Amino acid sequence: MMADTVPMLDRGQGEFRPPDPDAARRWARDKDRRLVDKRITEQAAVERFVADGSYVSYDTNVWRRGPSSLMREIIRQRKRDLWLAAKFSAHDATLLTAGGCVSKIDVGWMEVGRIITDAVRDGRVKMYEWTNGALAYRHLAGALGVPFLPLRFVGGTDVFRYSGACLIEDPYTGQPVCLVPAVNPDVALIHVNQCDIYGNARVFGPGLAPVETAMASRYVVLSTEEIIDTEEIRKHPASTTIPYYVVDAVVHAPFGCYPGSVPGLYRADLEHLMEFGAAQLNGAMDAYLEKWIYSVASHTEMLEQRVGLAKMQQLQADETHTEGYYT
Amino acid sequence: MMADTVPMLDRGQGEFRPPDPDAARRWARDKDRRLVDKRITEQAAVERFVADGSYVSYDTNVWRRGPSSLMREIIRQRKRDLWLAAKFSAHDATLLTAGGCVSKIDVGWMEVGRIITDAVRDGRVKMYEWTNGALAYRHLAGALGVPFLPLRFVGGTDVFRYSGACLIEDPYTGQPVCLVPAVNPDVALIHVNQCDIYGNARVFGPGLAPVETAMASRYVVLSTEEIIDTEEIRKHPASTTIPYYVVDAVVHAPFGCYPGSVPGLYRADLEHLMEFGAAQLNGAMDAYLEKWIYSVASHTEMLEQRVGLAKMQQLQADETHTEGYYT
Amino acid sequence: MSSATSFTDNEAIITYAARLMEGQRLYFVAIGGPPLLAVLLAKQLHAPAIAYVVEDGTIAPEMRLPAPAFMIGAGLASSRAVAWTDMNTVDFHASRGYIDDGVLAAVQVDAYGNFNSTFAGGSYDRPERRFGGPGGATEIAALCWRTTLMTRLQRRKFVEKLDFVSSPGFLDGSPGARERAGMPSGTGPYRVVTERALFGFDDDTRRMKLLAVAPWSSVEDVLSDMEFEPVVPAHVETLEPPTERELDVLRTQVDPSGRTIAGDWIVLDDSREAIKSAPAVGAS
Amino acid sequence: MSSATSFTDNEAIITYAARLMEGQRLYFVAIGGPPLLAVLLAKQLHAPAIAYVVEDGTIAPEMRLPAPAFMIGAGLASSRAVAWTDMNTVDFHASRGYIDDGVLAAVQVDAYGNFNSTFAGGSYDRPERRFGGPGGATEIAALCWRTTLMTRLQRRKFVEKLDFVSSPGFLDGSPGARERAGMPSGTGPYRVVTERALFGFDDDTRRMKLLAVAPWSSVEDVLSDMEFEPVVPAHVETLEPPTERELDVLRTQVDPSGRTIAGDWIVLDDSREAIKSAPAVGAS
Repeated sequence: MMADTVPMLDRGQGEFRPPDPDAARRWARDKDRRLVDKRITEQAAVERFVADGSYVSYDTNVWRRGPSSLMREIIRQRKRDLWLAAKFSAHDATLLTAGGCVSKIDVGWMEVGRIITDAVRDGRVKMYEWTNGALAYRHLAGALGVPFLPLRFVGGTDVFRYSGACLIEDPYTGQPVCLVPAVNPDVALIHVNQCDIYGNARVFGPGLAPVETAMASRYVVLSTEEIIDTEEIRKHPASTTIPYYVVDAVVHAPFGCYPGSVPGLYRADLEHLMEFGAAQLNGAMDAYLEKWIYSVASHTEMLEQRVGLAKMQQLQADETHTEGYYT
Repeated sequence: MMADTVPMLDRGQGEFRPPDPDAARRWARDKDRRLVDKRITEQAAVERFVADGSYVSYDTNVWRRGPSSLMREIIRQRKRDLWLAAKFSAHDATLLTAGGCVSKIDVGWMEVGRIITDAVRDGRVKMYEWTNGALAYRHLAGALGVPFLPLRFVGGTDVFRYSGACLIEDPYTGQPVCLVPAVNPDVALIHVNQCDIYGNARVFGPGLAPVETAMASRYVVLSTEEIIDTEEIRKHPASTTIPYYVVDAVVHAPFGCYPGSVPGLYRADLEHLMEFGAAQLNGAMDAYLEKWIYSVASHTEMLEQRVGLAKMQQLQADETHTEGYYT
Repeated sequence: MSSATSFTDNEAIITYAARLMEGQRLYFVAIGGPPLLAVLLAKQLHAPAIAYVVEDGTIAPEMRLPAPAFMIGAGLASSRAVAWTDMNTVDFHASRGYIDDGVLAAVQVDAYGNFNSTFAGGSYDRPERRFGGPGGATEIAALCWRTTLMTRLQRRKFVEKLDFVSSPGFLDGSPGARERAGMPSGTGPYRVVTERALFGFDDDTRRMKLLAVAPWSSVEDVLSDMEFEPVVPAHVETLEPPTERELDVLRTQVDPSGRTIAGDWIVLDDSREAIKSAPAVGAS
Repeated sequence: MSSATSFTDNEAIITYAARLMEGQRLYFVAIGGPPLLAVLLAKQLHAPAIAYVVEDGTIAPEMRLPAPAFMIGAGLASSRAVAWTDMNTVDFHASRGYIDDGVLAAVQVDAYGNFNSTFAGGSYDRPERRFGGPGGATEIAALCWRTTLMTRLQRRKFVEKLDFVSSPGFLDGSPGARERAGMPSGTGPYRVVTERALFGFDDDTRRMKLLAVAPWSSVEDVLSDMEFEPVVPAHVETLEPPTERELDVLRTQVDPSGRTIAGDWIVLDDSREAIKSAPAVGAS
């Protein structure tokens, strides 16, 4: 039989965004349930839905099916003091840190070079230790509208000690089980393969946690390779990943993941990734940001003036594998 | 900051299958990970994987995309003392009760007539009060390999009092939150649209909880309308609902949901449903069971000798809506 | 719209429920039954933009009418949805606060909008009538922002004490009772729709409150068919009978099979007084 | 198979890890990196039936080789899978007990198989080197039945005390330590693979145990590159160097880009003594 209290066996000491399911419900309550055209520019989307200090969660990352164009716009608009959820991040966190946009990072995994290392050492950026799975799971808790979820990892590590997880005695089995707090980001940035003008979206291929991230977040900004007709959505309801009523903005962004890949559409631009890597190694990141972000007004302008049609066509031609995605 | 103990505010007094995630893990550990041909007859599947006293979870139900042929085989083999998870059940529970196979039912919703009412009144069948969502959620907990999950309903009702749920003070928000125990059924019976010989399965259309039910259960028996090539599975990995390594048996069962419908393939046989209803009203259920189950050796024989090709073709022809399922 | 002179109690209940529905809200209904029919009727009449989510995971379908006879087993009922998910997923959406209104059928209801779908009469262990259970009603009534109940006005249905509290209203009616039971704040019962009377809930006491009465009925008539006393305001509205147009759409488009709308006939004379007939064949 | 005379340390590590893999087991690897290459090598050589699950939700893919250069961003890496899911789903499968072996790269490891991928040197607040974090390693090491680690044998990597315990081995080595921390029972570290030595874990003490040493090395040589003392049994096996066939498949099929297999060269003379060369260009 169950006891009158549940022992709290251990708890992490890390700072974390406190869960508040009722507040998250109020966000949802106030959204428009009607089918309204949500298409806006990347500039308007970031102005409206990303504020200084926002907790930002993106999916996947700048290497694969991530909202690279939206992250560049965040840098272009010089947003400040963001708290990132780096659940299997790539060099996105480095880029945003180089742009001076970030002050806190919940870390699962991310590409780390001197820019992150220096920012941490100088105290400009504070890290909070989690894991990819723990962060994906915290988003799931947020998506379920519950304050926490139990899980069977994280315990016993320094990740646990530096996190917001806790260890309780399970009232059913009497065995120790960890809990992690839900996270409900201020804004989700998700790059999708297709969606309609209302935000009914399709994500092709394996992924990180696009559904959990969208469902957990206050604002949901989609960038999409392609805008399709709602009739097509209604013909194949099983293909929909995210329903319109959670979506706040739809940004049409072909090559939106560039320099990363959207599997089935275009390869990653390895030259560009090497250019980025070299810029970081050589302390030339300002020049990189100037060239690829500040000196161009938009994603489209970057594609036209920095990438070029020939390169874009080459990256598409190189992506010979479309099976399961578009065929 | 979090307290040293978590107050247990209230708890249900119902009997429930105690969660044991480590035992469920051992079931999984001992399954064959190789791609082996799992096709067997409905008779062999029920003999091997359904024992007297088994906790049985089926998905969906005898009215829509449910494993009707497997449930009839359970009655034919006169299994006893089963514990059913009636998470949006239909007249399946009535049928199995009429066959004398059932002693316990976790109730979300099910069709209830005099057979269930009498069985409960006579004490032959004991009910445990849950809801559709609570049962689907308990299966989810079982599928996640955790002992419980928190949720924000069930509390404050008599369902709570008669169930195995409890109410704790959430260590993160300090607010009351309910927990329900995981359930890991002994056997899942799931009717699918398509699968390969290894058990990589596709379920079309909205559904109850086929994924959670398969992932939570010790044994997973699939009945399938169609067996498809593994190459087809690998061409469209996004279409797979259940991966082979959780599946123990594949039973080829065209019209396996009869008299119910598999949307996109065939309509429900309303005449048959009325025959069933009349049999229950008139206390003629023994004759019904004799005609449809005991007097035929198999599902195929029932289709041939009791339903007939003309009726089957009619039910297929009547299912004019295939959009989103097969087109 | 010309008001009808004969209709069943279920037709009246479905019609009144449909009138409450608004195009900018998202509704949560079970698979089949009067609540789904009310949503379909509202979509055909005044609120075509209404979106609804079904317990089986169907999100915002646009089913082409006339509706099939056996909705619960018909793929058509899920057709032209924007997404097909599953039961847990739509419950998550409700838990997250995305679903505005739950609409549910109740067997028995009390003064605080708690309701019963488990058993009636006798005891829990030896019930006179055992029902199918709450199904999804408990989560829908707990997680949606507002809950509307549909039931007939009968003394054995509007009771002081439920035989079994299957699904939550305002529980004991005390402030914060739902929150103390683990439910989201700001949620609760909104309307109770019957064939003769429409109820809301008193903001202060959370007790059921009479809002409108059908012309052939009266406050006294309504109260005489209730075990508990609802709040009765000074002014009670008139519940206009179903119109010919409403019934026409309901009978020809929404439930052509007649399975769900069948019930006891209400026949009105010229002065809109009711002359009840015997229960119709197939009345539930 | 003729044994090779020159290969990188990473080639040796990947080859030895591949040799441990069995066709009837299900493996869990991160997206890209040496563990994935080891699985691909094993599938090409002795265990074509091996199935593996990737952290991104890819289940049992059958990628056609040669592998792409930038696996982490390549759709081809997920090709011909039996299912495409997501990160939480594959973690659920591991939590449920369906995934036999986690194979992971470690930056720093201790005597009980705990490992670090967070920072090295300095303090947590002012690290000398900050790494990318555990990624999925913590859940994989907690939830799979067995964990195999891949790392180079260096004194700064095999330490008495980790700078940071990112992912769990046997924790403090006491009986039931993992269970007390909330992890499933019957799980834990299985092998640690380096370019010169293969380790297991002592059944009684759960301390790392030397199982095999490369011919150009020795027990003394191995111990001299470890801060802690592993259990050293009376008999230590010989770790056969990579064969020409293994290296050929690894270099031409599994990592034709050479990005991951690049490392310090190990060159053997006729007596199979090592003559180390300078680090290769692009060594990680």
